[in-house]
Amino acid sequence: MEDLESLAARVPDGALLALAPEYSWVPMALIRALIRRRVKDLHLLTVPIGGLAADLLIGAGAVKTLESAAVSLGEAGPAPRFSEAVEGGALDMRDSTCPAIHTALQASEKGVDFMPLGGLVGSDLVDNRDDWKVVDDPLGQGGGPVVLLPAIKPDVTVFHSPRADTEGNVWIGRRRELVTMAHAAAATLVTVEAVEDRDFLDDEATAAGTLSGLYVTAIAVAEGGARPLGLTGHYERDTDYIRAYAEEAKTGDGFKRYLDREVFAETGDETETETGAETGTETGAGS
Amino acid sequence: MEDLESLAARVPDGALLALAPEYSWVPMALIRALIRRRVKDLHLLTVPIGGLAADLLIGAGAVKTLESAAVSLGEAGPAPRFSEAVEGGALDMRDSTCPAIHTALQASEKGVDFMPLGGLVGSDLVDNRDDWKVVDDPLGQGGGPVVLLPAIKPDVTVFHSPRADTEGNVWIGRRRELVTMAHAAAATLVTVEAVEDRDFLDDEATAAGTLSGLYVTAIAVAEGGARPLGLTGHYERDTDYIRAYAEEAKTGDGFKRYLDREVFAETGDETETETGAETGTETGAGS
Amino acid sequence: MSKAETASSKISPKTSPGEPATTPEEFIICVMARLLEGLGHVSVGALSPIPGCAALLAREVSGAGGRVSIIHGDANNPYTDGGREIFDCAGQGRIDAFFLGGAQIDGEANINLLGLGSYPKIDKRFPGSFGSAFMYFTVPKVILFAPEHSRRVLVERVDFISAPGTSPPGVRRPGGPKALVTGLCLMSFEAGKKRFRLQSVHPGHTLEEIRDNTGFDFDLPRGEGGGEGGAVPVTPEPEAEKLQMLRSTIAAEIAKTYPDFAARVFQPRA
Amino acid sequence: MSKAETASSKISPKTSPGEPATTPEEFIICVMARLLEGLGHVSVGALSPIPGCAALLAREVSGAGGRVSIIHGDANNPYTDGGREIFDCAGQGRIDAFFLGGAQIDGEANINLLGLGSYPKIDKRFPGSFGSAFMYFTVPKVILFAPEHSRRVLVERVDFISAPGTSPPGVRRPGGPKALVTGLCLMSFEAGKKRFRLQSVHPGHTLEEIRDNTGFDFDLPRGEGGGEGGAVPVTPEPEAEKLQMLRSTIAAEIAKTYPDFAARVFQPRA
Repeated sequence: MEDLESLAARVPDGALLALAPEYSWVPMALIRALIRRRVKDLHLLTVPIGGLAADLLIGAGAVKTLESAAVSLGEAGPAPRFSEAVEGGALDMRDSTCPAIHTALQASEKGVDFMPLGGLVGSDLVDNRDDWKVVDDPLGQGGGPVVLLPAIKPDVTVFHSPRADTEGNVWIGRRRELVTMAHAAAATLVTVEAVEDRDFLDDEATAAGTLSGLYVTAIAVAEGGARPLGLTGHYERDTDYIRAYAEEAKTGDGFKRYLDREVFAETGDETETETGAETGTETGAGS
Repeated sequence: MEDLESLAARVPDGALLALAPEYSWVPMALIRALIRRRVKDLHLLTVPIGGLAADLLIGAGAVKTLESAAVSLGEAGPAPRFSEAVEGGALDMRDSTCPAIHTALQASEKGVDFMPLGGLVGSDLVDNRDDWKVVDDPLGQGGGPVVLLPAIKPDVTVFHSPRADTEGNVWIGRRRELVTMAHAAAATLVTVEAVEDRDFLDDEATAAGTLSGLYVTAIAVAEGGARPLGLTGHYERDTDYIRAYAEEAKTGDGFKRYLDREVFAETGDETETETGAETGTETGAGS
Repeated sequence: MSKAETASSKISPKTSPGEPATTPEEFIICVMARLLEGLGHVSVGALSPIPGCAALLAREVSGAGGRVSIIHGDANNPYTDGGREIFDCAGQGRIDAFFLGGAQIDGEANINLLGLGSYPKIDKRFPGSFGSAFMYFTVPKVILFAPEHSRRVLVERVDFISAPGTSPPGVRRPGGPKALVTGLCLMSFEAGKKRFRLQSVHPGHTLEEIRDNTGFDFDLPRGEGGGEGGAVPVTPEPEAEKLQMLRSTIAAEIAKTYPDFAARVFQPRA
Repeated sequence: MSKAETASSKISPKTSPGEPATTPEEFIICVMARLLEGLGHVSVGALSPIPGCAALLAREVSGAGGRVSIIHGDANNPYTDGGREIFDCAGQGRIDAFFLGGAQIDGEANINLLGLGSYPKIDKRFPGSFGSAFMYFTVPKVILFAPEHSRRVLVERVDFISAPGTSPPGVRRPGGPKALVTGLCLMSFEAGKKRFRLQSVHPGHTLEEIRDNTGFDFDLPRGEGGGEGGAVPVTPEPEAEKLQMLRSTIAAEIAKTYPDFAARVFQPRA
């Protein structure tokens, strides 16, 4: 049986941690648990765009390297801790572009060292990425210059899902970036609203939106685990909360107050444990 | 409104035609319609394995070039028209291996000229494919030799599905090779058991297994359109029928009898039209 | 992907008697929509209600056959293959038009979404380049959108090229910038000359004002015979019929993705 | 991916009194299962009921933690990302064992699934190479399966290399052949020497018979001290307990994917 804190303990300091964008089921309760366990030196990869979770981890000093196509709080404006960290030179920043991140994960998914991607040539992003390589069409057919992106292999992919089944399979619906992220990663940790006593793969209708337990290392139940972000079909993004965060976190002091109140104070997430919501299962065959 | 014959008319002679394997919803009624319209000079791509449909097209003289990882009737044994055509030198054969076909379609899906794939080096397949190129790790990091596969862009992808919706979206369930095939192709033609008056994308549960009409050129209703092959949740593969075919098609004469009886005689597929089963819709935005 | 969505408040064109005045948002939407009519597939990125309305309006005006995709929402979102699909789709050549903003846009149509300063020493950081470095190359008609028309945004040279406006020969580039819509004017872009050309000035504004607020040099509209130095037209007012469509059908449609925006811009009159 | 699934009919080992005789299929399944015990993930290709049974039996014997995936069926099929997923999964290093057959297998473990003759002039065509050219490189423990042990199948040199048994230094190859199971014997493969080594001869057969029916030279079992030229052991009979498991639990499980096979091989006694 896993709970949030044991899941958080599975993310080692220094891990390359992959995180989906805000519309794609970010495991906020687990992020808070990571901050409580004072994870550090993370290489955070946003797939491809970061939001509140990235801003919290950065503000908490947990991130050493950030690879991202953008970090933003969406309609609530800029991500304040991210902006200040970059402007202060506190982050090893590896600026990227959305399809480059997807493509580099696909390279890991296929077990190859690199993948080519169109476009990009002439962007200052390319000049500033010494791991990207521009080559002349290696097929030798006059295709022109093309960028080769080295594979990105996350140590850990984390996400929150509406539901897992008792076989360790997880529903991902049409959020298929989660599939690529799990395939590419060495370990995948999932929080869910609930575990259902069935096998999603037994039914053709649910199988279509299921990530096999083959790729899932451990699961913990965390009701409301994506809050204050939204979870498709379950709850909406709490825009007022996020706007308030954006305002409060503009200063380091404000951010510290926020952390103390919303993350370290054992109210929100801890309550769930008391009500028995945070129980979990560990799947048999993680990788 | 499209029917089988108008769908068949959309596959020009000489087209690069992509066909899914037998477990993945092969549009047999459409294949028979193609043979009736005497399509010729096809460049047939099996994704990645061919079966009865490939054998019929080859036997009917419709195929000039065949790119495939294997052709077989499964438990019914070898594909007789395929074997004889290859042994007689009647096919321009481009032998491949399963993941190479998937990968080359992914290259088209991403709009790049090529993709790398592991393995393969030292297989005689590589020596006999002048379009494949073995290069030393182009990242220059000592990754060793790697095979670059040029993108395959089908002119037409065809498949059969249990259902489409009135918005032109098609259910593909977990048969996601159909997604890649449709993304990679210039046109995608789909036969379905039925059209449902709804929008699959409105419901998160069905959206997960849906190919958007964005990629679908035209749809025709063809009840039982995968028979004698199976269709998940609808009907089983008719193994007796296929065994009988394997026996009858061992000789050219036997195959001709089969074609006359099962394809050209206007009984099977035509009956569907008479009962009004073959009506169809054309989606607005093919590509 | 575009910045603050409020167009210059200076726009307050006249409307028919009895009709409420056209708002700046409505005006810009109609300018954009004209650029999209008849296209097969217009894709709209995240946080882009004004481009979203323009795309939906253009589809409505063009009749059947057009497709609009709006990512991240539930309505008008065809993507079921994960975050990469919109980029794959563009790479396949299936997206005819897309919108890009820019914290900075320069006279060669280079855009900067990343930050001010000398990279990696960033003085003022913006979110980042998003997918611009790919979409700008692959989508044939990219429309740049800069609600704030100022020398702060429209600069001589961007501090950081998130995506270049043009590419040298040999670089595969089916796509690129075709137009720039601002709160003051409409410009087109000529890749061969690497220069913007003013097409029209929005009502109530002047060429002088545009020159004063633009950090780069640009060409004037072509004259009658196609030569340089023609007169500067005024951007047409929204047609009454389109305005009506926008305020009814389109307002309802965009509310599925951007309820707050729809309520603010259209609701009082819908 | 393997060929005809009927093992040599010469195998008819004794069983405990009261138990039905072990069939050739059951014997081979138990030989294979021993090679798979304790592995994390065994993947089985299409049309492979015997490997499928072996994998399921090994999982049952090993207790919790093991995973068996059987493609194309509905049961034990974890793949929901299309036809490429099994190959991606292998490329990720998540498949520990896989089975390959071969119309021809040679002494260097090269396999030919494509045809006889001098390519592209094929005299006798087989289906094709399937995914062998990739799986053979990526799966650490590939078990070759040749029910028909003959000079027709086990040749000195294959006519066509669908997938090579070994690769030169510098070629990334985490996977490759580890064993060969035939109707007559069990062999291991030593990549460094590029040679098979006989491990045991099935009951009722002899080294002489194996030499007569093998087109390539192979090493004999190592002796006590690890040197060459040891005695040739007899392949052990299936343990009664495993046979019981196979005929009950595994028979029921494999019937979900291969009902005809299960009925033919297990049903009379289940």
